[in-house]
Amino acid sequence: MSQGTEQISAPAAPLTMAKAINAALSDAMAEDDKVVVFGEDVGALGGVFRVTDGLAAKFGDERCFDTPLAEASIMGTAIGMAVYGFKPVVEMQFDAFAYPAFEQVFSHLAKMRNRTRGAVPVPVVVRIPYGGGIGGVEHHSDSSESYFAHTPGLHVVTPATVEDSYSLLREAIDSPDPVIFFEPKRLYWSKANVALPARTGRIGTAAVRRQGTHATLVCYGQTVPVCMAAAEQAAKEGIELEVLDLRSLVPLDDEAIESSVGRTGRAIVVHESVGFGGFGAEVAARIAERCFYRLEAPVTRVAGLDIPFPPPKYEHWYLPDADRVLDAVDRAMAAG
Amino acid sequence: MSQGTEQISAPAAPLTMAKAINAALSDAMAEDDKVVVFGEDVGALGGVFRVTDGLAAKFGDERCFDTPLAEASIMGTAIGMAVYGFKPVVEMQFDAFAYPAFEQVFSHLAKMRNRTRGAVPVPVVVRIPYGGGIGGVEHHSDSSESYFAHTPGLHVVTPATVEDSYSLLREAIDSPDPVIFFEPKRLYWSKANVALPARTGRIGTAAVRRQGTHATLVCYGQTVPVCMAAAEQAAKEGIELEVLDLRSLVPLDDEAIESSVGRTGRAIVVHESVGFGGFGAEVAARIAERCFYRLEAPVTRVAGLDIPFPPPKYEHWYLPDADRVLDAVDRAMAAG
Amino acid sequence: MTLLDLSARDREGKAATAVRPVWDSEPLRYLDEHGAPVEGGIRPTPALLDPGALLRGYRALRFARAFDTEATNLVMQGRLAVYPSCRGQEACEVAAVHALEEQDWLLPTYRDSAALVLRGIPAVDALTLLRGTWHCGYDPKQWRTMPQCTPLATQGPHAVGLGLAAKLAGDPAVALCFFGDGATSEGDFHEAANSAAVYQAPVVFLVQNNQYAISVPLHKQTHAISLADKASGYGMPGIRVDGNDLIAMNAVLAEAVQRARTGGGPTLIEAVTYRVQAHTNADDAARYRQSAEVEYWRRRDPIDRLGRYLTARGALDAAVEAEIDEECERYCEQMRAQFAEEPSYDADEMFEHVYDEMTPQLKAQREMLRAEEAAK
Amino acid sequence: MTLLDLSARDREGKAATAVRPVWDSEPLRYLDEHGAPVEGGIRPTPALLDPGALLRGYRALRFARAFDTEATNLVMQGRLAVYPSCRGQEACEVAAVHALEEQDWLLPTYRDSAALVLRGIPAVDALTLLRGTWHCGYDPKQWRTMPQCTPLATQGPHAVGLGLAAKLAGDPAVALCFFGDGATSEGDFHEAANSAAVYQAPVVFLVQNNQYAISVPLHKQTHAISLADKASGYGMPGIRVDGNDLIAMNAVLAEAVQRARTGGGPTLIEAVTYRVQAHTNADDAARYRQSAEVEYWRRRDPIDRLGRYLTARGALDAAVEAEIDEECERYCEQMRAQFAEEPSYDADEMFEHVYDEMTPQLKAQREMLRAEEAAK
Ligand SMILES: Cc1ncc(C[n+]2csc(CCOP(=O)(O)OP(=O)(O)O)c2C)c(N)n1
Ligand SMILES: Cc1ncc(C[n+]2csc(CCOP(=O)(O)OP(=O)(O)O)c2C)c(N)n1
Ligand SMILES: [Mg+2]
Ligand SMILES: [Mg+2]
Repeated sequence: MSQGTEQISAPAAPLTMAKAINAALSDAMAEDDKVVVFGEDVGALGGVFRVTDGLAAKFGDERCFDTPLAEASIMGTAIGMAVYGFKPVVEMQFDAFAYPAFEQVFSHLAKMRNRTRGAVPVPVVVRIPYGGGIGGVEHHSDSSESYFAHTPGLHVVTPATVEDSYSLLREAIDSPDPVIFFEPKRLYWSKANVALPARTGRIGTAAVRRQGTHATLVCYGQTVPVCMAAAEQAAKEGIELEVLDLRSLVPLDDEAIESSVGRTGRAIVVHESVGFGGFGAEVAARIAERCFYRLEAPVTRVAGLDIPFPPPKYEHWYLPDADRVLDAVDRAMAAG
Repeated sequence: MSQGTEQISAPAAPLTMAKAINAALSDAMAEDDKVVVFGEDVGALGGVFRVTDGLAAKFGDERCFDTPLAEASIMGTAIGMAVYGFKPVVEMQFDAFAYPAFEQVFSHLAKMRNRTRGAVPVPVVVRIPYGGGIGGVEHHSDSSESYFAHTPGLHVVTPATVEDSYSLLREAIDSPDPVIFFEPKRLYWSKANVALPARTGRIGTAAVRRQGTHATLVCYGQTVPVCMAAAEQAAKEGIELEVLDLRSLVPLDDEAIESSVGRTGRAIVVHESVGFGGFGAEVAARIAERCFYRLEAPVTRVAGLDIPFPPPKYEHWYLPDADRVLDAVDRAMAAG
Repeated sequence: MTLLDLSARDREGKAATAVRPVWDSEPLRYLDEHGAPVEGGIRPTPALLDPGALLRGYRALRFARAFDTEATNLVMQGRLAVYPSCRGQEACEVAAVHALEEQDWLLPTYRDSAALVLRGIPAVDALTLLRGTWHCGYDPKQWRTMPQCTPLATQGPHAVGLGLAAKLAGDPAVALCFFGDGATSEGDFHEAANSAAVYQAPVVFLVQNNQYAISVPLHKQTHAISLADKASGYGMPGIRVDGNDLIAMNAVLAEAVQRARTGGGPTLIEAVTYRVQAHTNADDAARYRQSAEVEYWRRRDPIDRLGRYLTARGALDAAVEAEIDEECERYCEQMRAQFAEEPSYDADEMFEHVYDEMTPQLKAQREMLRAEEAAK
Repeated sequence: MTLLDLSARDREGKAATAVRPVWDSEPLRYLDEHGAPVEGGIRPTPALLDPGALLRGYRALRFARAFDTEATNLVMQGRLAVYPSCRGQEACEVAAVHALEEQDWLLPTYRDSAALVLRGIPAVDALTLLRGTWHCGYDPKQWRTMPQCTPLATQGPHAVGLGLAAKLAGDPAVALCFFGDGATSEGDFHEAANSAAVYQAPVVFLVQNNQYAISVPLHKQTHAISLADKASGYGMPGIRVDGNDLIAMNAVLAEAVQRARTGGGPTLIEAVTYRVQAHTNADDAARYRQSAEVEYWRRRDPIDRLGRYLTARGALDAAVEAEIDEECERYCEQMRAQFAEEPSYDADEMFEHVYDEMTPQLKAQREMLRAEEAAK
């Protein structure tokens, strides 16, 4: 299942993450004509990040189309279409612009299967470009995964590598359950040499990106390259960090986490969204409970600050970087 | 600050929580004519739980009024009125019916002060009856506090006692910041002998409801009486549990938690909302990190199941009860 | 069909849909409050006035009333957790169900339990939500009927999705979506109506304007005189009809469904009716309305009205009434019997439908619960 | 004011507001595309045609264009993070600001930076959001101008709240809220408009229909011919006006503001205009529209149009133009100078405005950051 220690940005890379996601959509649409893509500006424009580029031209505007500007309606329309037998893949243009669709997600998308005793699954994929680091003005850099992960009935997935972005999206489209697919927008232009169609393992499985013995960095999405950089730096000082990319927040790969932290005895959970009440709290609490007797240091979290995402000129202070991760590693190494 | 070990339901009790909240609204409106109350059915009907009973009659329908059925608009109207200088107290009829207002909460209510460098505080109080245990059909028993607690800029408060329901609401209305005020609807009819106006301490302070030495039960809202019952039962077996009522989720009273768990060495976090990614994860993660060297057992959580809130006939299985808490206590006592 | 004065226009390539504004008109009707054809009323096609069809409609009205009354009894006996009655609104329930074919989708709210049983769903399954034994007790795909929707107006976008799906699939299926008057104030109503019009999706938006949203009267919900006025903003026909006049309801719905089915896009219908009971059994309507108002509307009862019309035409007599009485009584007896027994509940089921495949975390929680039960 | 043909009606005690449907009419205008009074156009009051006032309007248009052009330069030079241009829409910006008095509130979107500077806000403060130096750079209370709103239509309910507050306080203040055409599809637009009408709040909803929402053209946003048609559903006047005709814009806004101020409730105005530039500098409009379309609209430029009108009337000549040129150039030079310097940023500030009083947790995080900075 694991992808081993694939380089996150291979030097002479022909494929960006944005292109890999585009290929995943295109391949899924070609294979199954029930797959439809819609959202704001996904048609002629190809999306503000060009992720849906060319799909309308290739598959026609009944398979890939622009919607009116109404996120709740986009989400609800997807639900209705899924009930009818389609597999809608909808785009929320930016993280914060999924908020108007929350009622549809919480009250219907997440619950429809359960409400109907399994009679009505709603295999909708919701693509959400998320996170900061691109100099976006307010509302363009939120990380909202914690809201979704706390809502039973949803799968929550986020790739960190080009290969995973293709594979996890294909898995998401194949899934009979609704999947919230978080696209780390800062990594849209990261590149790798990837042979498509790639499949890197099921939703619900984490991947060790780098093996290590002293401590485990648990991360996902945008913080995976950050942790890789931190691990590389630490290695120079003789500290071998294991980097565990969760890939899937729900379901969570407890086994992979436990197995890694059980070995290293130290864990630092790293994510970009607000730390307080964030997804990292769940991971940290689980580790602290499940690995209690094997921990040599407190589980610490390196996360976004507990503030609204700051303006572009301030975001470098907000975003967890390798230095901040290494500070936490230092504290963990000093302990126990 | 602490309320000591006040009984949660005094036997010959003249005042219900619903009435205490009503009194808090009425007193605040009488003291400050900028306080206005609005929402769905809060006028002539007095709210579906009668919490706003009599306010329209007493203060006129410019101070307490029914709105059109539109939660985003209710929230946004409150924001606009607060900017103008009013102190709106709005009611979301049930937990799940606050979801349509999430964009207004996340993108504006929580952020307005920060966006404007402090120039525009928005002292809005959002009252949300929450939680299960009243036999409500779907969408009427959600606990959504974790979504709000993860959103910087909001205070999140929930009373567990009649006295606190009055006092915390007065504090919330006095606050220059937006406060999400969660009303444990199962406790609306709990009673206590309370002399009003009561003030039980600032937002941000927890209260020890029962002193104990063997383990700390950290709880809030609807699980406080559950933990009190568990503690009473445990006491019969010689186990003295400390019951810490958080009262305020944001800001969180780290000191009170640390001081209690530091003493007892064991912590069980108890809440009703979905456990996974829930607020208890934050509390548990903090305890595990901050009290690492003083813990004699893993911090465990007793929370709602990771499922959509079940139908009335099933909810007794979902809701954390004293037995489930005591099972966790047993595990904690067995450890270490 | 030339039932309605739809002034066709085509400008800038738009489909011709918008109609004259309706806010200055009385609701469309065929029968006056005494059950006589009203002067200047609509002129339904002969098929819509066929006595056999109308008698079928009358039976359905009576059946709906009997069901609603029995459900009200059941809630008082503690057999249901809560019950929102549709008493007085039966013509809307019946007309909606009768307007649909099997392949069409119905999107009911919590108040439309009568529509569920009219569509054929067994009462125990239809009332599962309100009984509290599960969220939805029937298979929505089998009945082409979505689960009853509680979060107001959120079913609107689902109707758009179902309609759009049918359109894309080339199926002649239509989605008919119920709303209350209060729900029209919600953003989801607007987004759904607007999107449906843009997609020209085969959707019928049927607003039962029963004058109240719990305690809030219509004039606090809209400043317009008619809810159907919203239609022109979406570029779709908007019809205001007497919701207590089954003949008018049938006519208006037949046209709207036909238009949707044949590619003519969505229609917004405001059915003017009245919620005779309190919001639910838990509500106390005396707090916010006068009994004189209720009396006014009781005189406009949809069943009496059609009954008098059919009696005057010789299509209904005491013998038929007695037959219907008996049918209804048999059905209600059966309901009582079915609800007398408490079904058994399986805690495991709570975990089974959250995902297609149970997560390891849910399996662990199921085990915890099993252990707890075993320890009891 | 008898500018518009408002057919007053009063039925069932409702305030008289609804007007004739506008979808079958051309937008209201005074000037044709060549700057000559159009036949059958509106008949503004003499005050609205006062040459002095119009010259002031012309100056403001020129100033708005200069500001917009300079901001566009600044973004190309990397001085702004992003800039959504209002080129071609200046008449809307100017008319809106000129219609308001000091106590009135303006609710701008990200596209309305020109309105901010027209209201008097210094350019550096107005462009703070787009420069990325803070979210909002001016004091909204000082300027009675809310922060520019990005989540579409969410400012609508704020306008309702401000208007309702003014009404309850007995103040004669009005809230004027900008929207784009795309934003009218959002639920918040609907909820705001409907609530404002119910409350009869003093709000003016001004939709700049610039034909696009990023790449999505109007016909994918609505199936109605006019966005103003939505007004009748809310029971408020709906006006469709030529948004590139300052005289018509002034007239329509003066009336709507006056109605709001005197207790007549809200108005919905659709200003038909065009977004001449791409959505922002980051957008590539060639992907979704033809240059011929842009050319068509350039010929309807709001500045040229009023300029020709004033020139023909002798109120504008080369000397005045030169004077305006110079004024604009001075302003832009000042802007360039102000933006040449990078301000300094204080990381501490991120923590200072989250709450009135910093929480212990935020204090700890501020300390962490200070320590990190110190270690660098
Ligand atoms: C989003 C949302 N907000 C609030 C409620 C609570 N609620 C349930 S029914 C109701 C009134 C609905 O009125 P209307 O739409 O007229 O339908 P009716 O009950 O009259 O059939 C309210 C406010 C809800 N169910 N959903
Ligand atoms: C709720 C929300 N959804 C999506 C977006 C992303 N977005 C920003 S501008 C825009 C187009 C808006 O079009 P319109 O309302 O016509 O205004 P214009 O930009 O033309 O002035 C979109 C989709 C957003 N800002 N907010
Ligand atoms: Mg109603
Ligand atoms: Mg636009």
